[in-house]
Amino acid sequence: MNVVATFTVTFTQILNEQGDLIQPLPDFAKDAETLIMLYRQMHMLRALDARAVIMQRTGKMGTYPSALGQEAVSIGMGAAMHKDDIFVPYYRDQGAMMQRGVTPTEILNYWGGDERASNFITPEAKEDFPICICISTQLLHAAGVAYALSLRGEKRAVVTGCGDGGTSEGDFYESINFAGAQRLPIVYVINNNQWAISVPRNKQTSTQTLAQKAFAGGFEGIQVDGNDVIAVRHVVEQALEKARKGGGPTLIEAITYRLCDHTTVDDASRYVDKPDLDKAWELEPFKRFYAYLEKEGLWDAQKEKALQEECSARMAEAAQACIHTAPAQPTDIIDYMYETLPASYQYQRDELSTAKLPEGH
Amino acid sequence: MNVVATFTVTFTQILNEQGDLIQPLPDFAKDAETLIMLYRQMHMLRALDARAVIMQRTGKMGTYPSALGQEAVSIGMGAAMHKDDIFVPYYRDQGAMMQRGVTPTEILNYWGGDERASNFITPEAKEDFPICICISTQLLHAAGVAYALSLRGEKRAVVTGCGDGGTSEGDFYESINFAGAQRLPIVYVINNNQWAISVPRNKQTSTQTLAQKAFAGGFEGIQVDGNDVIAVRHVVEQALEKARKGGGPTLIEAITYRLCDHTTVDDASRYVDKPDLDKAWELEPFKRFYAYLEKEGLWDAQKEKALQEECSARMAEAAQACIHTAPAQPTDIIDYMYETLPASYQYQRDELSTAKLPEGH
Amino acid sequence: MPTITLAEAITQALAYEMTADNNVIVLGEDIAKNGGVFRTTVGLLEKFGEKRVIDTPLAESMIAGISIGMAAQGLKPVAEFQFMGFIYPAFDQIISHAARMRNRTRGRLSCPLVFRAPYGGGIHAPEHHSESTEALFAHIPGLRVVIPSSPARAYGLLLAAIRNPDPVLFLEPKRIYRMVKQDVPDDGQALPLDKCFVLREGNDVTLVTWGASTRETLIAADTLEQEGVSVEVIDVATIKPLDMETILNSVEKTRRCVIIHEAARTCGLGAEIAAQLAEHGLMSLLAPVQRVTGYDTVMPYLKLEKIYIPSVERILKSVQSIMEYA
Amino acid sequence: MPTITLAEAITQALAYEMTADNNVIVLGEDIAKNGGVFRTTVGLLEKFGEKRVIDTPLAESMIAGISIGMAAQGLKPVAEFQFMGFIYPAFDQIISHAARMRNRTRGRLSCPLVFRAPYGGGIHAPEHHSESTEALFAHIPGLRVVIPSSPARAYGLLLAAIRNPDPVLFLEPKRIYRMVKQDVPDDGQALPLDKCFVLREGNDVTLVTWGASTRETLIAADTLEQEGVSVEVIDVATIKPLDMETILNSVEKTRRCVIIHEAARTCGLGAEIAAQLAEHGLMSLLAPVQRVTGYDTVMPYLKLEKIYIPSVERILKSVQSIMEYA
Ligand SMILES: Cc1ncc(C[n+]2csc(CCOP(=O)(O)OP(=O)(O)O)c2C)c(N)n1
Ligand SMILES: Cc1ncc(C[n+]2csc(CCOP(=O)(O)OP(=O)(O)O)c2C)c(N)n1
Ligand SMILES: [Mg+2]
Ligand SMILES: [Mg+2]
Repeated sequence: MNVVATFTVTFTQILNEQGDLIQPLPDFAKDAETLIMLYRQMHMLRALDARAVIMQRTGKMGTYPSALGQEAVSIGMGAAMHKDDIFVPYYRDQGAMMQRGVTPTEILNYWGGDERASNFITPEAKEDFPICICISTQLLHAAGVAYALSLRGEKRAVVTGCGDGGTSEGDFYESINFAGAQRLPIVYVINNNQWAISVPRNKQTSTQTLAQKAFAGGFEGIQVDGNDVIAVRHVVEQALEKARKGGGPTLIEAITYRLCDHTTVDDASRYVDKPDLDKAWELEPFKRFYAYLEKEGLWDAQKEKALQEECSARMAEAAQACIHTAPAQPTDIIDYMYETLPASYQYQRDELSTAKLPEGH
Repeated sequence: MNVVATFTVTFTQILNEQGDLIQPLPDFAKDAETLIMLYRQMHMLRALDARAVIMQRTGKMGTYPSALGQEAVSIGMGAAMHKDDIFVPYYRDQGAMMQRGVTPTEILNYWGGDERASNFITPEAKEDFPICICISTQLLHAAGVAYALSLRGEKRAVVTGCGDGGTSEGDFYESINFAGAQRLPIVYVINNNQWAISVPRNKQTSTQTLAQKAFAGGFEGIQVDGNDVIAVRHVVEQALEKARKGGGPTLIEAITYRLCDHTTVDDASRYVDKPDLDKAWELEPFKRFYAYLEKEGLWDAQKEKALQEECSARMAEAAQACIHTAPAQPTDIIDYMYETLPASYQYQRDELSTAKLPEGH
Repeated sequence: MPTITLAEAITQALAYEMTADNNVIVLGEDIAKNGGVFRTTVGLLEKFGEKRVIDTPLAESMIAGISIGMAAQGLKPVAEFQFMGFIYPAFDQIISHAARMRNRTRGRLSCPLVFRAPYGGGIHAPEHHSESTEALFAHIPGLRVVIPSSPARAYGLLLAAIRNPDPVLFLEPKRIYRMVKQDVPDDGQALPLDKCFVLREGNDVTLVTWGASTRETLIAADTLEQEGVSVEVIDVATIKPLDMETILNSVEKTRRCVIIHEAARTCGLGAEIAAQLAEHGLMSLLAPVQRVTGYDTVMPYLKLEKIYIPSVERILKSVQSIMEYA
Repeated sequence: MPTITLAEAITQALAYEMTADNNVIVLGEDIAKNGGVFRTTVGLLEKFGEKRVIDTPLAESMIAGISIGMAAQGLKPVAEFQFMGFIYPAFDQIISHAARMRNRTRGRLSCPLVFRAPYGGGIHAPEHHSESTEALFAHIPGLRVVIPSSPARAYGLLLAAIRNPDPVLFLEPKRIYRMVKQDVPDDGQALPLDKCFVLREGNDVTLVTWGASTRETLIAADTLEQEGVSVEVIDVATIKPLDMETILNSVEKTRRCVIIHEAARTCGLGAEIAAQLAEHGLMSLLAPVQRVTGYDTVMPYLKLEKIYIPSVERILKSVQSIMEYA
């Protein structure tokens, strides 16, 4: 019995929960503006989510999945990307989507039930994928995109991701296996927020880490503190560098906690224990970052208040824009099924063109 | 960056390619009769395959997947099982199926295109699954069976398997992940014969081993020399013991080589390099076992000849029985779709009951 | 006795049968601790324990595949897919294995299991949460496909489905999960799995439907009755196997038929019903067989979903147009 | 010019379009080095290299899923499923994503791709190698489903499929892969994707079919002609979208129709055609619309497969029975 192969999983944290540096800062984090921009984006995300939840409670929005507590994952990941990289998100990635140029109004319109919101108006996001509802199916699309980039010899990479629950799907595995086999320029970021709706991480899989699942795809899997935006951005940036240089895929498990209900139609108090939740609040990503910025003399309560107000105002505006978006046409529901509507469906379009918009419009 | 988890893959070989012991013998292998029985079963399998190929060439058989070169995997695995364990085979597991009591005639009838052959006549095999054509789908059935055993608190285990190619399917992963999560009594045996039809193992996945895929399911994955029947039986036996005791699943990668065409409708010379094939023949499982048995004074050329003749005769008999199996009834094709045929399909059964059997019967 | 909703009738049937038969187990995503995202499995974990009420990992092919293994071992799994839109990863396991195991083994192994899924649109949910692709499964030999449209039928049909020795796809019209309440005695009485239900008798036209569309169909029937058109309404309920006898008998009487379903029109189940009318009922038909259906497009997101779902107005228009034939 | 088989016409079309358009790539299991288990991709690896001719890992959902990503990037993947029986693990990717990406993004991203699969029975292959479940896909909005039945149509329709800006499922009737040879000029001429082909004109009855069943249908038509029945034969070819106009026009003339397909009867495509006849052609029909189809059971293993596949005899019997109506 010989040992023929050995694998290890590492964990990276830069800023601990007290806001102390426990690792040297990566270069980008030596720049005050960059740090503040990250913090700002985290606040924008929190404000967007808060606004969306209010809208939903008042009947102006469909089901909405907040990223409360997981802002450092989305924002660190989005910040690490180059403009010309391609993003293939999952449904809780609105933070990174905004960084990519998707507008808050589009995000609200999407969850408000308007397909037009995935026809992103920002040219920068035009190759990015829309929100994907079917868990982990997008990971295969991402691998296909990465294949196209590599076929054309472009120095670009793909970022994609899913939740802890998403790692149980066959498509997750088929994607990492293909990406490994073809050494594709792709980075998988797993938002391990400990819950898949009501199912806790440890019922999802008995693996010690989610990162080690990468070993089944034949490449590196690492853990990062998902409440530490500096660490997240750092490891994603490194993985992207590697990917663009032909070093193949990386899987990053970002460890965080879902501080909210799964979506606005969920009630997490049914299954999350209060003490666990309280503990998780102590680790959440804003507090430590604020503490660090404050220690560095970059931030204070007044700036915090101003930023919160700004974000809140920005999202109130977005909400207004969403509410006042002109209604779509009934014929829209058939006009985009095919590039050219087959003649045999024309009578259906004719019928739709006389349909009345439902009340509420 | 801390290391938080470490994993290793081991490789087990007991009898090397010269037929020398390089590890102490496991207990079962100290018994001469047991060894000879294993050797005999390997010969039966080789003879069955040879007969099936002849039948196919002469138009008396459908497509057939021979296990040439991989006899030690099937036979070692089958021998390790207890009678009341449950076997959920893949399509190249006819060796173990025979050990479980499925008759050679049934196997020939199955590949000859007769569903009745999966209604095993041997009571011992009555809980075993039939041959599964859809790659790796059976691995989920096996996990479900294991769940049932564990729910009822039975001290039984399940053996299932697939090929190297089969490890690329989502179902493979979903099965190991569930088995790991529930700590099920199940052993996965991967017949790594280096080819999935024409696709070589290294195009299937970039992992260093297939065994390490178990780490994505949260349990042990090991390699074994799949040309060493003693080693295969030994590691499967150990894994089954562990499983029956509640120790959870094990994945065993048995490394061997497909010395034949994928099936009788394939032509491996299109894609297998002759030198590689020649090299593989030197490692195949009979030669070393013969050498060992001979050194131990348990075997000689005369016994070999007699055994070969016996096996060949046995399979010729099975072929005759197959050819003379009474034809099935046309109504059989609808009578087993439901326990009770719904009234609305009765007219179809009536039509079938007047159908003429196709020529050749 | 308090009246219950369709959703509660599901829970009641599950609890009844789990008590009566130890082999019945339920499994799926979020069905144990959380009681299901539609609360249809609420209370089962507490009553029957986590070995029989299983929160599975998030993997639909797995849910179907392990159910097959369990069923072959004599358990009777009732597996939930969280929404019909997430059943497709399990499609292979359902149609290639669950539906075939009995035939493949000539009766040696079988799959006495139920796959449940909330189905249909109209609840303002995101994409993929509003699927009505029952026709896909109605094409598959070896399956049964059952769709209740009232609390009482949900209870009786689910009991029948669990007791059935073969695989049953049980689709629950989620739009009417809580729309109506009914007295549903918890008496363990199953309903037949091979019969349509005539919800209302009439002489001038037969409206054939199932699932949530029974609601709009019955409303349309009321309106038509006021206009002097006597309407027969049939709830197909078990769409595979299909009880055409009831439908043909009705159309022989009314000589006109409109089929209403929410699914996309092309190759929907309405086609099969109309085809059988063209084959076996041609001579009784006075008027073209019409279908009032979803469009050949995907269910739109919530802002436009009402445009997609067959409305009372569309049903009325269709009936009015064929009443012109006499 | 040497005549070629249907299988060779596939290869010829692939090679033509890969030469003409660098964005076309082919992928699948065993399609590169081995040239495909049916040899339909033979020679492409040598001509176009392993970046454009990809032997993928053994995973069908992956094959479909990566094709979607590639297509969204402007490539035109032509992905092969080794047999139609192995397409189901990819069902979710095909129907939930390939078919919807354009609609979901209101035209921003699209999926110009082709999914190819050999389909149908009758080649003495094992279980799952004989599927005819085209109707499942014909129900799915956003897809096109195309089935050639001659070398020339295989060539022209495959070119059209690859050039089509939306996803096309291209099903190749493997039973007739090598049955007929034809002159097929390699001229890059595509055929229309929205038209039935009238294979033979006649006045007394319309036989509607597609795929390998065109063979038995044409033989039956010959026999009938000798018996004095004038038969029109239509090869539907593109089954989604469905060119009912050609079929309705034909039935208006012949006033009788039999639909022939190998798939299981219930909810097969024959149902949709018959339903549209019941809706739009009712007044021209002299006789019930009949369907000669596979039974509502799975394709038997090879010993009994001939019993399942619609035979010339069954077609004749059906036509003879409806000729009695006048
Ligand atoms: C294929 C599929 N199955 C089920 C669902 C329903 N569903 C939506 S979110 C969710 C849980 C996902 O958990 P996780 O992957 O951990 O992501 P998180 O929501 O926690 O970010 C489930 C089961 C779905 N959307 N898609
Ligand atoms: C789901 C599915 N996809 C494709 C096939 C066609 N097929 C049959 S065997 C095979 C290769 C399998 O290779 P491997 O798993 O290594 O097993 P081996 O045949 O080498 O024992 C393929 C692609 C299939 N049977 N099932
Ligand atoms: Mg989660
Ligand atoms: Mg292999």
